[in-house]
Amino acid sequence: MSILEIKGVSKRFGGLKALDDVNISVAENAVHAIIGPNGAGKSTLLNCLVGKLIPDTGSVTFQGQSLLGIKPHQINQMGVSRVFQTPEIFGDLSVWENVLIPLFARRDGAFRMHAFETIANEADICDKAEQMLIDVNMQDKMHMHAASLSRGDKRRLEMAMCLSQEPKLLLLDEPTAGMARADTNNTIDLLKEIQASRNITMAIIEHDMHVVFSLAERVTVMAQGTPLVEDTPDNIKGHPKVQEAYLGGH
Amino acid sequence: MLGLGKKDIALFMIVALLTLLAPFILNPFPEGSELAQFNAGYPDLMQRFVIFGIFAIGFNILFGLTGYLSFGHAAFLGVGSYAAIWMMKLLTMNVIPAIIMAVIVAGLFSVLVGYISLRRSGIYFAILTLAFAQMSYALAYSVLTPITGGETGLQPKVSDPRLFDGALAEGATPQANLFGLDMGASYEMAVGNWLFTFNAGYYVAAAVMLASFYVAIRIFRSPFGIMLRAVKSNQQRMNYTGLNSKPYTLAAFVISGMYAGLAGGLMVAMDTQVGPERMFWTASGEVVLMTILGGAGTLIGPVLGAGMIKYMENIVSKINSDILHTWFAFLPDGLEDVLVAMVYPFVGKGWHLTLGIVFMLVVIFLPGGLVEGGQRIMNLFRRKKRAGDDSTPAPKSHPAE
Amino acid sequence: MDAILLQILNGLDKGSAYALIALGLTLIFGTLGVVNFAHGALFMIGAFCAVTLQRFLSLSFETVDPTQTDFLGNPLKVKTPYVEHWFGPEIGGAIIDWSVPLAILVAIPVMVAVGFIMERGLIKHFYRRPHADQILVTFGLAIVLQEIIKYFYGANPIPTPAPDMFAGSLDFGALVGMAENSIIYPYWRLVYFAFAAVIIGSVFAFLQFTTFGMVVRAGMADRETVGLLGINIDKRFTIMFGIAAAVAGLAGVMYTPINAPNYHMGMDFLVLSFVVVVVGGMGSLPGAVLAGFLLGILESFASMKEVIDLIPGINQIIIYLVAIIILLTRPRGLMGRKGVMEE
Amino acid sequence: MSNSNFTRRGVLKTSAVAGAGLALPTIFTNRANAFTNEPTGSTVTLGFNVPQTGPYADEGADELRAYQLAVEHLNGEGDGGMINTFSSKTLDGTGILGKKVEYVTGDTQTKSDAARASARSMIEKDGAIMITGGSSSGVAVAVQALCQEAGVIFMAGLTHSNDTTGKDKKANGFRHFFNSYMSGAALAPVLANAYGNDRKAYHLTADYNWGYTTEEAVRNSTEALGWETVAAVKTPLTQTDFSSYIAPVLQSGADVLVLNHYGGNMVNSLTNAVQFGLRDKMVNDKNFEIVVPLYSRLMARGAGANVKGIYGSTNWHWSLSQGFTTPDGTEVAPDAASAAFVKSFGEKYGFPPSQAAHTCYCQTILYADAVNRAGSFNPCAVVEALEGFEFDGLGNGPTLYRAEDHQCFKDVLVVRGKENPQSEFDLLEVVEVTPVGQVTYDPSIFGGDLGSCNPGA
Repeated sequence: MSILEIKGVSKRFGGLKALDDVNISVAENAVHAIIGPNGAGKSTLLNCLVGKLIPDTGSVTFQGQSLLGIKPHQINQMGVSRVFQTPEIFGDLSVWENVLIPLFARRDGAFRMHAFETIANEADICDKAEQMLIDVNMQDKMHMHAASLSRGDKRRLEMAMCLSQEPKLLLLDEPTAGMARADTNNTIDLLKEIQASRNITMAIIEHDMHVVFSLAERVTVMAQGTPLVEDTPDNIKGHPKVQEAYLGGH
Repeated sequence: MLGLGKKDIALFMIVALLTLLAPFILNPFPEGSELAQFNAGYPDLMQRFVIFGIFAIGFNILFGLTGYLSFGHAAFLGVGSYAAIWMMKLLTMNVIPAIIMAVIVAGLFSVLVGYISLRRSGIYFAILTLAFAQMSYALAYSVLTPITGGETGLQPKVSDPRLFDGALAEGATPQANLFGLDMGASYEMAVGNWLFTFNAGYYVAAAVMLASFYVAIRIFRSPFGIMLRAVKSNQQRMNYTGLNSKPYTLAAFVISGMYAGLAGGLMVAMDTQVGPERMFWTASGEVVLMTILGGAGTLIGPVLGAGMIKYMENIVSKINSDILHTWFAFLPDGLEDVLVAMVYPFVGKGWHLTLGIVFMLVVIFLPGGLVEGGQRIMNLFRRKKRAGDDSTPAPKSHPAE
Repeated sequence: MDAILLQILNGLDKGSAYALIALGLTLIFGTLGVVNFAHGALFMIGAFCAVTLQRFLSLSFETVDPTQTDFLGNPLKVKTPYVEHWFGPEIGGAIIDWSVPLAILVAIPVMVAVGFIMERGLIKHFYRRPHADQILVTFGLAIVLQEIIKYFYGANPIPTPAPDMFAGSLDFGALVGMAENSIIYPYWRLVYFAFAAVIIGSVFAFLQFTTFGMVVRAGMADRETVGLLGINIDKRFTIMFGIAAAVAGLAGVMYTPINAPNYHMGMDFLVLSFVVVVVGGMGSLPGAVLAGFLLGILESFASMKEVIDLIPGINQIIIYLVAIIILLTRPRGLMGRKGVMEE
Repeated sequence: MSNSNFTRRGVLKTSAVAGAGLALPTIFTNRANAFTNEPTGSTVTLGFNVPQTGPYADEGADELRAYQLAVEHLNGEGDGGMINTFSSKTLDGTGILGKKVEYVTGDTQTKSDAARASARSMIEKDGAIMITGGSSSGVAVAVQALCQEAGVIFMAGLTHSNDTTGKDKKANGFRHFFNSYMSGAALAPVLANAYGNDRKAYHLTADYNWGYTTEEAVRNSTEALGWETVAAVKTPLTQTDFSSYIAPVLQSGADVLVLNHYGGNMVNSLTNAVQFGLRDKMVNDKNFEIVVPLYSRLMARGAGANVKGIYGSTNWHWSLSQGFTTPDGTEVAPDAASAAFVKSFGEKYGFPPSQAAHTCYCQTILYADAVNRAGSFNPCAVVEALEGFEFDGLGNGPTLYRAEDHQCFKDVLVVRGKENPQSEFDLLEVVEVTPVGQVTYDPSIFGGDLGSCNPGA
C-alpha cells in the first residue's frame, strides 16, 4: 500500500527540464531514499511535494488525495512534514516554544485566535512537548534561545518539531548535509529510533551513501530529472546504471 | 492569578502601582521651586502618557511581535477620534459610546487597510500603510471637510443634536463625562509645599490603559502570541508547520488598529477635539519611535518610550531662556550667560534637536531601547553581587520581558 | 491636446527632481543596504550650500546715508557687498547673481565630505543592524541636521533666485507653431531638467563603463563574493555614499531657484522620495528614475482642473494611489529585484 | 536677568504654605475658587502659546518677542510702548490689577493637538489665566474651544479665517486680527481701481478652510465690481511645487491670478508664478497680474524680489509709523501709536515688528486693560468689558471689539510689494487704508453661536 504516489511529474524552468516524467511510489511505513548527483532534480521534486512548486504535468497524491495546487500549510495539515537541508527553526524563540508551535498547529489547525489562553493551562500540550524534548534528549536546553543552539541541536530540534506533529510522511532534505561524521551517525541513530518507535513513512533526499544505506529500505536513483532505478539498497550498490549516473555526473 | 505568570503579575502590579500613584511620582518637586518646571503631574500630560502608552502597546503587538512595520498607524488613531467625536455630537457626551465606536470604526478600517497591505511584506508593506494614512490625512484636511471639519477639526458644540443627553443648562458647555463624572474634574491635595492633582479623566484613561496592558500581556503569553513571534522569526517554517501566517498577521494588525482606535477615542474623551494632523505621517512615525526607543517586542518598553517622547514634547519645549537664566542665576553673570547660551539651543524651541540626539544615542548604544538600558544596569548589579562565585553566563534574557 | 502636452512637460520637470533624489537614495540602498532617512536632509544641505554661498558673496559693509531713514527714523545704513565694491557694481552684481550655479562648485566637495563623514562616522556601524534601527538613527540624524540648519538660518524660506538670464519662460507653443502662450516653460526649469538628465546619465555611465562602477555593481548583486575576490568593496561603497550625497546635494542646489529653500524641505521630499524608490523597486536604479518621471507626470495630470472637477481631491492622493496600485499589481515595484527588503 | 516668570498656582502660595507643617494631607475639592486659576497671590500668569518649531517658527518667535515686550510694558519696564498711546488709561505699569505679570511659553507646532496640549499644560500646571497666540486658524479654533471649556480667556494671535469669529466663535475667545472677508472687501476696490473692472481672475486656493473662505471673500467682492472668475483650482496644503497648477493659467484666458495661499504655500506659488513669467505676459490686451490676498511680511521675505508690485492686504505694517503718500496722492500722517510700538520693539530687537507681533502685543494690552476696567480676572467680567469696547491708539485707528462675534473692526491696509526696497524689512508699501466702514459685515452671515462665557470652576 503506497502512501505517496508521484505519477508522470514534469517541471520546466524556462528551457531547462528539471523533472521529466517522474514516477515514484512510496510505500507506507517505509524509509524511501531518493539519491542522485547534483542537478538530478531531487530538490525540485521535493518542492513539488510540499506545495512550493506546482508541476507542469502529472499528479502527486498523498493517501489518495491530490496535492496539486494546495498550499504548503494545508499539505502539512494533511500529515506531511518537512526537514530542511539547513535546519529551519524559529531562531528568536526558545527551544520550548519551538516545540509548542507544531503541537498547537496539530491540535488547532492552520489558524486559531487563542489570544486569551495561557500556555500553562494547556497541560496536554505541555506534557507532549516535554516528552518530545526528552525523546530527543534536549530537555536541559528547553529555555535556550533556539538561534544559539549548535547545528546538531538545531537539527534535532527541527526533527522534534516535525515529529511532534505526528506526521504520516516525513520528508527529509539532506538531513546530514554539512555535518561531521559523529553528528551524522547521531542523526542516523535518531532517525532509526524514530522509525522504530513511531511507524512514520520517511522519504529522504540524500547525497551521503552512508546515510542512505544505513537507513533506507527502498532507494530511487535519479539523474537528469528522471528516476533511473528503484530497488533495495543492496541491489542498488553495484547497479551499473547507478555507477554510470554518478560517474557520468562527474 | 488573572491567568498570568509570577513575573508578569509582578510587572503588572508595578505598572498598576506606578499608574495609580502617577500624580505623586510625576510631581516630585515642590510648587514654586525652580525644579517644578520638570513636574509632569498635571492632568493633560498624565492623560497623554497613558493614551500614547495604549497606542504604543498596540503598535508593539504588530511591530514587536510580527515584525511588520506599519508606517500609517496614526490613521487608525485619527479615524477612531473622528468616530468618537461624532458620537459625542450625535448621541451623548458620555465617553462610553464614543470610545466603543472609536474601537469599532478603527477596527473596521484596519481590516480594510490590513487586508490590502498585508499582501506585501517588508518595506513594501510599510509604504502601503503609509500611503493609506497619507491619503486619509490629505482627504480629511481637504475634500472631506464636511465630515471632518478640515483644518479646524471638530469640537462638540452647544448646538449639536445629542439625542441621549438632556438639554444643556443655559450657558453650560458640553463636557465629556462618564455617567455624569466630568472628565475634567480634579481633586487636589496639598502636602507641605507639594500639590498633587487627581484627575477623573486621568484615572479613567489609566484604567483603560491597565486593561489594555493586561490584554497585551495575555496576548504576549498566549499561544497566539507565540504564533505572532513565529511570523517574525521564520515564516517559511511556519507554513511548513501547517500554520497559515496571513490570518495571524491580519489579526495582529486589526488588534493593534483597535488599540490605536481606543487611544484615539480616549484622546477625544479627555480633550474633545479632533484635527487631521493627528493622521499625518509624522504622527505615525512618532509611535514607531516610541516603540523602538522604549524597546520593541518588550511589554513595558513602548509605554516608557511614549512617556519619554511626550515628556520632552511637553516639558522640555516649555523651557525658555528666562527660565534658564533663573536656573543659573546663582552663577556669576558671565558664566551664567555662557551656560545659558550652551543649553538654550537644546531646550524650548530646540527640543526637536534634543529629541533627534536622543534617538541617535539610544539607537547607537542601546539597540534594545530603554528596556535594554535597564537590563544592562540590572545585570551590572547582578554581576557585582555574583562576583566571586564562578557562575555561568546569564542565560539570554527572554525576548518578551 | 496642448494642455496634455503642457502637463507632460511639467511632469518631466517635477519628475527630474524626484528622480534625482530617488537615484541617490537607491544608490545608498543598493550598495550599502541601508535605508537612509537622512537623504532628504542631504538634499536640504545641498540647497543651503547655495544659500550660504549667496550670503557669503553678499557680505557687505555698511555706509550711513543721511538722506534716508530706517524704520526707527535714524539715518539709514546702506549695505554694499564687498564683491561689488571690489569688482564694480556690474561684475560684482553678476557674481552675486550667479551664486546658485556657482554653488555647484562649492556643493560637490562639501557634499562628498558630508557623505564620507556620515558613512564612516555613523552608517558604517549600521550595516548589520535591522532596517528599523537604520531608519531610526538616520531619522534622528535628519532631525538633528535640519534643526542645526534652522538654528542658523531660521524657519522661513530664503529666496535664492536664478541668474537674471534665466528669468521668464520659453514660449514652447509658439516655437512648434501652436497658439501663443499655450505652452510656456520657465528657462530655469529647462536648465534643471537638462541638469538632471546629465547627472542621471553620468551616474549610469559611471556605473556601466568604469571598472570602479563594475565592481560596485557586482557588489550590489553579491557583496560577499566580491569581498572574497580580495577587492576592498567597503572603500568603494564609502565613495559611492559620497557620490550619492553629492547627487542629492546638487539636486538641492539647483532646486533653490524653483522653491525658496527652508530647513524642512528635506522632510517634505522624504516621504515622496521613498514612495518613488519603492514604486521603482528597491535597489533598482533605472526603476527609481522611471518611477520618478512617472509619478511626476501623473501628479501633473492629477492637478488639471478638469481632472479635479471629475474626481475631487485626486490631486491630494494621486501619488499614494498609484503607489498602492503598482505595489499590488507588481509586487516588487516596477523594476525591483526579488528578495530585497522583504524579510 | 533673573526674573522668575514661571509661577505656580496662586493657591499654593497662600494655602499650601499654611499646611506645610501638617502631617496629614489637606484635601481640596476642586479648588474653592470663583473661576479657573483665580490669581490669589501677587502675580498673574499669562500663557503665550506660539509655534516654536515647524514652518511658522519664525512667525512664532516674533509673536513671542511682542509678548515679552508687552509684559515688560505692563510691569512698568521699558518705555511703555503703546500703553502711552492707548485710549484707555487704566494701565499704569503696575501689572494687571496690581499683580505683576508673569508668563509661560509653549510650542503649538502649528498642530491643533500640540497646541491644545500646550495650552492645557499652561492652564493645569502653570495656572495661566489667559492663553494667547497661534499662527493658524486651525490652531486658533482648537485652542479657543479649549479655553471655552476650561473657563479661561483666549486672545487669538494670527488667525485670518472667517471661522474663528464666525461659525466657530466662542464667548471666551477674542480676535484682534482681521479676516478673509475684510481682506476681500478691502482689496476689491483697490484692484478694480488699479486693474480695471473688466478682468478675468483665476484662483489657486489652498485646499482647506482658510483657503475656502478667502477665495469666497475675494471672489464675491471682485465679482461685485464686475470681475469674472474663470476658474478656481484647489491645491494641496503639502504641495511645494506649483508649476502644474500655474502652467495652465495663461491658456484659460484669465488675466489675473489670485493666490489664496499663506506661508510656505504662498512663497512657493508666488515664486513659481513669477518664474513662469506670468507678469511679463499680455492677455486680453492687458498686463497679466498676480494678487496675494493675505500678505505676511515675514513670509514675503522668502519670496524675495518676486513680491514687487503685487497687491495684497495686511492687518498692520510698521511703515504706518513713518507716514507716507499713497499712489493716489493721499497723505497719510505718521501714526503715533505705531511709532511708539515700532520704537520700543525696534530698539529692543533691532528690527521692525511684524503684523503677527503687532496683533499679539495689542491682544495682551487689550486683555490687561479689560481686566483692569472690569476690576476682576473673572473671564465673564473680562468678556463683558471687552464686548463692544471702543478704543484707539493701538495702531489701527479707532477700533471696535464687536459684542456679537468678538471680532475687532478697524481699518484694513491694502499693500503692494515695493519696487525699490531700502532694506530687507522694507518690502511692502501701503497703498490704501481701507476705512472700517467698508469692511464691516453683518455678524449673522457666518452662522455659529457664541454661547455664553464660561468662568470654569
